[in-house]
Amino acid sequence: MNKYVTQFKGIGQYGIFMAFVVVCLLLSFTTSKFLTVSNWTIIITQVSINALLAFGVTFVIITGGIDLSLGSIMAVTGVAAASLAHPDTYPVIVPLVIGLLAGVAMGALNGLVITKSKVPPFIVTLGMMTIGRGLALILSKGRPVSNLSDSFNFIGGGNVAGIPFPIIVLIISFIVCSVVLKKTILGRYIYAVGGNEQAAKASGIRVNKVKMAVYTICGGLAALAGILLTSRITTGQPNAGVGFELDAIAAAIIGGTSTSGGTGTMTGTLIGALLIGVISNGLDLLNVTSYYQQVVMGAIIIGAVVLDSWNQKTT
Amino acid sequence: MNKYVTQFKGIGQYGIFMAFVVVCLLLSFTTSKFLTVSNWTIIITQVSINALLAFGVTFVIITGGIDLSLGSIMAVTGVAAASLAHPDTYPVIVPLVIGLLAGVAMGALNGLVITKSKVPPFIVTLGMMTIGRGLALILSKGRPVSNLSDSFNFIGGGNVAGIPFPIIVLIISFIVCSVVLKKTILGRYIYAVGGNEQAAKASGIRVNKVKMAVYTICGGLAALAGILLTSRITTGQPNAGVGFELDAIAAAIIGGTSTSGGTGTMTGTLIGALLIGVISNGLDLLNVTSYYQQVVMGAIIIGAVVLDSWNQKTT
Amino acid sequence: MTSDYILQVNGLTKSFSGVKALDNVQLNVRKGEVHALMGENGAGKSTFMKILIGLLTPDAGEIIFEGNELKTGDVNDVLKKGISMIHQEMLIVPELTVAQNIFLGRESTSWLPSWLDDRSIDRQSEALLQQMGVAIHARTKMKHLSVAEMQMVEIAKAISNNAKVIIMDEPTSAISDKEVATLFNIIKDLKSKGVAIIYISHKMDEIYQIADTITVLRDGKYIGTKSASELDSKALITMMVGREMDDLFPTSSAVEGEEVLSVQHLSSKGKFNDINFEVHAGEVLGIAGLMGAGRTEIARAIFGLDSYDSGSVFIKGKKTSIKSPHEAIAHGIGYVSEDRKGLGFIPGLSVKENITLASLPNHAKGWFIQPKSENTVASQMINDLKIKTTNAEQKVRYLSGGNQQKVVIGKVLQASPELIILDEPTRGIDIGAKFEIYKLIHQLTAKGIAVVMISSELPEILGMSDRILVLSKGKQTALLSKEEATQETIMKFAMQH
Amino acid sequence: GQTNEKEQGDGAKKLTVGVTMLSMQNEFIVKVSDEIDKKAQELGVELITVDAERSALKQIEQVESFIAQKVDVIIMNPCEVEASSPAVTKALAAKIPIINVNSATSAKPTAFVGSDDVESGRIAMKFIAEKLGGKGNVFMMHGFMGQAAQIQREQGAREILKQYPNLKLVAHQTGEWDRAKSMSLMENWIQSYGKDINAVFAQNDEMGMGAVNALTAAGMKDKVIVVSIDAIPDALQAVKKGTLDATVFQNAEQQGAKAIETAVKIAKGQAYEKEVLIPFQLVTKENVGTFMK
Ligand SMILES: Nc1ncnc2c1ncn2[C@@H]1O[C@H](COP(=O)(O)OP(=O)(O)OP(=O)(O)O)[C@@H](O)[C@H]1O
Ligand SMILES: Nc1ncnc2c1ncn2[C@@H]1O[C@H](COP(=O)(O)OP(=O)(O)OP(=O)(O)O)[C@@H](O)[C@H]1O
Ligand SMILES: [Mg+2]
Ligand SMILES: [Mg+2]
Repeated sequence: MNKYVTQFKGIGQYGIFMAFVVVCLLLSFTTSKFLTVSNWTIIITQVSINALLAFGVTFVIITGGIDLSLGSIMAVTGVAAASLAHPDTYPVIVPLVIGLLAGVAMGALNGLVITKSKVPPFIVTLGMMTIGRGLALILSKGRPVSNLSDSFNFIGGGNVAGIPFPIIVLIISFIVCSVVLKKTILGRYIYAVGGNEQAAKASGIRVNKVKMAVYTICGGLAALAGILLTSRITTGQPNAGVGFELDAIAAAIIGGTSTSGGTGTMTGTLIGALLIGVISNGLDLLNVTSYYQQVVMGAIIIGAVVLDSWNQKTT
Repeated sequence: MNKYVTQFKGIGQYGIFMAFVVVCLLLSFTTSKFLTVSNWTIIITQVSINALLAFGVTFVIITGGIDLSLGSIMAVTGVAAASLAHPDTYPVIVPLVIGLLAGVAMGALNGLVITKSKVPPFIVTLGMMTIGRGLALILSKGRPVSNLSDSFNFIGGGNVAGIPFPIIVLIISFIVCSVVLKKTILGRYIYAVGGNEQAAKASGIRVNKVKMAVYTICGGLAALAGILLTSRITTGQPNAGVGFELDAIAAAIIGGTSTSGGTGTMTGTLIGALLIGVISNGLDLLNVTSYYQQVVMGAIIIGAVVLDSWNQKTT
Repeated sequence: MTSDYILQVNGLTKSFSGVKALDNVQLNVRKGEVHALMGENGAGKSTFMKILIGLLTPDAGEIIFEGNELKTGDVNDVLKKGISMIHQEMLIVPELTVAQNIFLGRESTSWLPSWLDDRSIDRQSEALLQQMGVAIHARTKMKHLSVAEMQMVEIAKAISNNAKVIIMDEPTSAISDKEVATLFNIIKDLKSKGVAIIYISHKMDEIYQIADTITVLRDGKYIGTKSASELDSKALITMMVGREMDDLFPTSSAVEGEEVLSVQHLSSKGKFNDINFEVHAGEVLGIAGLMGAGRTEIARAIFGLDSYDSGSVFIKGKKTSIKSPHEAIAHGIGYVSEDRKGLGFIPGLSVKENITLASLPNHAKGWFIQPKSENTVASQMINDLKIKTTNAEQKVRYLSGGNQQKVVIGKVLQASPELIILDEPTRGIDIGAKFEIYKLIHQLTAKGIAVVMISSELPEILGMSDRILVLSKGKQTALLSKEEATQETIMKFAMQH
Repeated sequence: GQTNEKEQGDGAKKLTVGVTMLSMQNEFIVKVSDEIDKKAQELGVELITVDAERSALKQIEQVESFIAQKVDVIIMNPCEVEASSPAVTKALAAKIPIINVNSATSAKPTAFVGSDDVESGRIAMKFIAEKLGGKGNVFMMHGFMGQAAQIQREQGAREILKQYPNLKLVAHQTGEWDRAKSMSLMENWIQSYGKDINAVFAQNDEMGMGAVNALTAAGMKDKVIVVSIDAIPDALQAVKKGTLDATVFQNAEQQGAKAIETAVKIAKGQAYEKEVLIPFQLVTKENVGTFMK
């Protein structure tokens, strides 16, 4: 009986998957352009940046936190990397590493303030959002940093065996994040801290270290997303990524991560990100006028999650 | 002795007030223009819109929810009110009532979906944010609605006995919201639902009704803010209020409302909103260059809350 | 002589916002002994133990473990050195499985240093639980367990740590006699291996069954340490309470009135089946059964917290279909849940606010709460139930476990019900307060209120009930009169199927 | 000319044009878009119009989607000079002609229709300089920092400021293109600088109107010159009333019409102009009548 209950929940968890399938089916019937290889390549490439952010923020939300600074971290990373990625200056590894380090450092700073001061993550990362945006503008003097090397631009624009490089990055990140969450001690501690911080503490888990880890990872993934973005638009934009954090958080929550902490999966988050991507793509394909697009987009997202929650109730 | 402890807690709760005083003192020393009646009249007028939103969202956050649709509700309200407020058409009460009803309806819809479907408030109100923005654009055909009657423009721009009307609205709203939260049955239930929803239910509280109430009130206050804004800038802007929800939520959290629900006060929220307003005003007075302004703004907000949390630890 | 002691605590002091919870407390624990720590609700026992395990830091004092001073405030270090603890308020992670909870912080890893090997912990947990004789699946999520099952998992967790000192803070508050017996066997086994147990409980009989030494705290102060054999229960109570106590079960003066509640053929799939009973005004109906018998589920169904599949509930002869606690309260039903943290109180609200929560409209004019009326009933309840709190404005979060329970009872009483369902009402309540609650139950019945009392403590069931309903695995196996009921008959029916 | 309407001949198969606009929440852009719509209907062209919501990334994705849908021509109203460039490169690589309307990208498109934003900054600041007789304190309100229009309008304004050494730029801040934000900013400046404010250059009309509101409320409007850019109806009204001293007219109708006309020409293989520059015009009280309908 107990076993039965646990297994059932396993499917229910991906209830949003059913909603996703429904949306895809609807789109396939209404536009012939939807279910093509080229369109799906585009969808997944487009989704990759939001998905990377969403993976990072999933870790954070499972611990019961939130990260609003993702978009700004992307901008700082992008500007930093771009200024080192002009042709014939440094090898491409330099902007990559420096960019990633910038993101990791900002994430770690978030974690440090949150664990040392007990200021709510919402405020700390909202502050970091503003600070980061300012830093990106200062670093770039308010101007886009362009003229980037071909090897740098390959990251966001290139193909390997016909597969766009961002898709490859997405797949690898998904596997790594899933493994970290499900198969490692850190992952277990992340669930424990979010599920019951007191219990985690009483079990000898160093809660602050776990929190430091998730914000740092989240910063690192935001940096990766920032580099992808910069390379894709071949410019380091100080105002890149504005509002991206909300989409990333939405993807995670649509995918079943609860803001009260303790639950969530990377698969769910991936489906959440894909759902948003597919709706946005579909509405463009159907040529829905832009004002109505927003209304429809909002309604479908709520509808999909309602479908999911009904689904979970009946199981 | 016991009384002593409780009193101490009473002040500790408003620890952010000390941080606010520190920021004000610093500004008074650095610029002589800060501590003048005319400057404070302006600060409070500017703060009034964010404060109204923050009062509404404080109710919501205390129940453990969140509302991201505030900015969009403002826009819908503003556009709806403005299109009925042209000179020599309807009496000024018509745009006011219709605008308020629009906000109340959107808030109630938020509440309805949240209580009926069990979809997380984050997703429902994020969806409503997108839907509302679309509605505002549809209603206004993407164009600002201008040419408003003088009586309508008085709401945001007029004075009564030398006091700007928005300040009067702010004070009345603050008193009403404080009283509702502290002195009425609804207020008590709001705390109970956020503090422990299951226990509240087991105490006979109709949790869904309480949630409906807070989202509806929040929508109404957002509508009021939307009308103030529209009247202040003498146009109904379909893209008004973008990002205002984050500032409002920040004000509430800075003021001590916890996102995990069950705690928060209107006084705290008011101070939170004033703190943000004062910093923004001060940085303009000091003419800090705009890139650095963002960095300083973020740092001061985090700093103030850190100060607050230290303060609370020591008491 | 000192080498004899595995753990020595001296001069331990701790205050919360100026109020002293512990004042210069001491404790000396020998290897292989069961050392009982006794005291009334709010005496400071849990605070003391939380300091030992490193969850709280003391203001002053030293802790010597195996001859070395123990670093305070570092749980991880304390656990590694060999002290573990069963916490009074269950510290579990609901979304993780039973095995994952048992091995939290001590995960098995395989080929990579941080690569989880969940199969190994599943296997070990399964074995451990089987050895303890509890039928809990290692891969069930913790949130699907009943409170009693959670407590068994907590016990499993603490003993699986191979600790040299195990602190048990009210380990039996949520389990029934059968599991208590299991626990005592485990304790005996641990003792023989030289493990020291610090045991906290408000159940006197337990103390005399297993304790070797008893240390008593009162109001955060150290009162004394005695060998269990040289301290009889009267003297122990006097040490704890500071005065002598009367008989535990007061006599009732209630006369049975008309029927208040009648339950007919009540069934809920997988929970309980064909339940029939009625309760009269002025009567106490006890419900006994083993852990998981379905007692709580019946109470929840009657109170409108859960729905049921078939059968009917009559209140004063009128058939009702109660679908929410709101309706139940309107019908004059009150419910004190066994899960006080989950369903009982609002931690962030004050004692006063919790007490009036279920009856707020009675203390309001229109929408507005009348502070005077609220304050009056709150201080009355605090007096009547002897709730130990700094004042009525104190947040319930900061009360000791037993006092939180009293607040919950106070809240339900305030709603002036005609029928009260008490689910494990004296869980975690000290002996003095228990007497107060028993007295209160009789006061209620004397006023013509009907009482349903679910309890896993047989003496309590026997001492208080006019009739006793016995359940086994969701089925009703007996409805005994006061005269028929003995410990043996109840146990017989509770295990029948 | 490898598109498939060749076989069916002219008019048999409608031309499909993909249009991606910077932001449909901007009144000026909406006007351009409306004009494209209107003209497209006249010319019998099918349009797919999408809103990039100010995100260059989104814009690139939309162009990618146009490519996948095999539209005949793409009209792009770029979000960014640099960041929207990959869209141009991608379209050209897929052999789909792309026309930039309103503002430029660093990658060269098939054709460009629009005006040079730097010029608008020059015109506005020049008006201030002349009004103040080359001497006085100037305040500048930026758009959203780092966006192409902000950068170029600032650049133009600063070019003129260099020519007038006695014209002092006392303070400049972002008003984020927003009327409410710029109104608060102006109020704060009034507190700080009071009577020392001689002129305000706002990089769009929304912010200009915000400044006018604040100055009017403070009773200072007649002492301070306010100039902005875009010539939205509100601003034209204000110029007529004399509250806004000047705005710079950017011809939305012409930009939209010329863009779709050029697109059709390209698709049909007719001759077309590679660069259609539509001049800015200064709007003051004297000539405002000609801009109002
Ligand atoms: N965090 C806290 N803040 C303020 N007071 C506290 C806090 N924790 C405990 N107290 C107070 O300290 C005293 C001791 O509490 P403790 O929980 O140790 O009692 P206990 O002996 O375990 O009681 P019980 O038998 O009811 O579990 C109580 O008066 C309680 O109200
Ligand atoms: N949420 C749940 N999901 C799955 N099973 C549950 C859930 N809640 C309770 N159960 C199971 O239902 C059975 C009955 O539980 P219940 O709490 O009614 O027992 P009880 O008789 O009150 O005993 P006790 O209170 O001593 O645990 C238990 O076996 C428990 O495992
Ligand atoms: Mg205790
Ligand atoms: Mg039970």
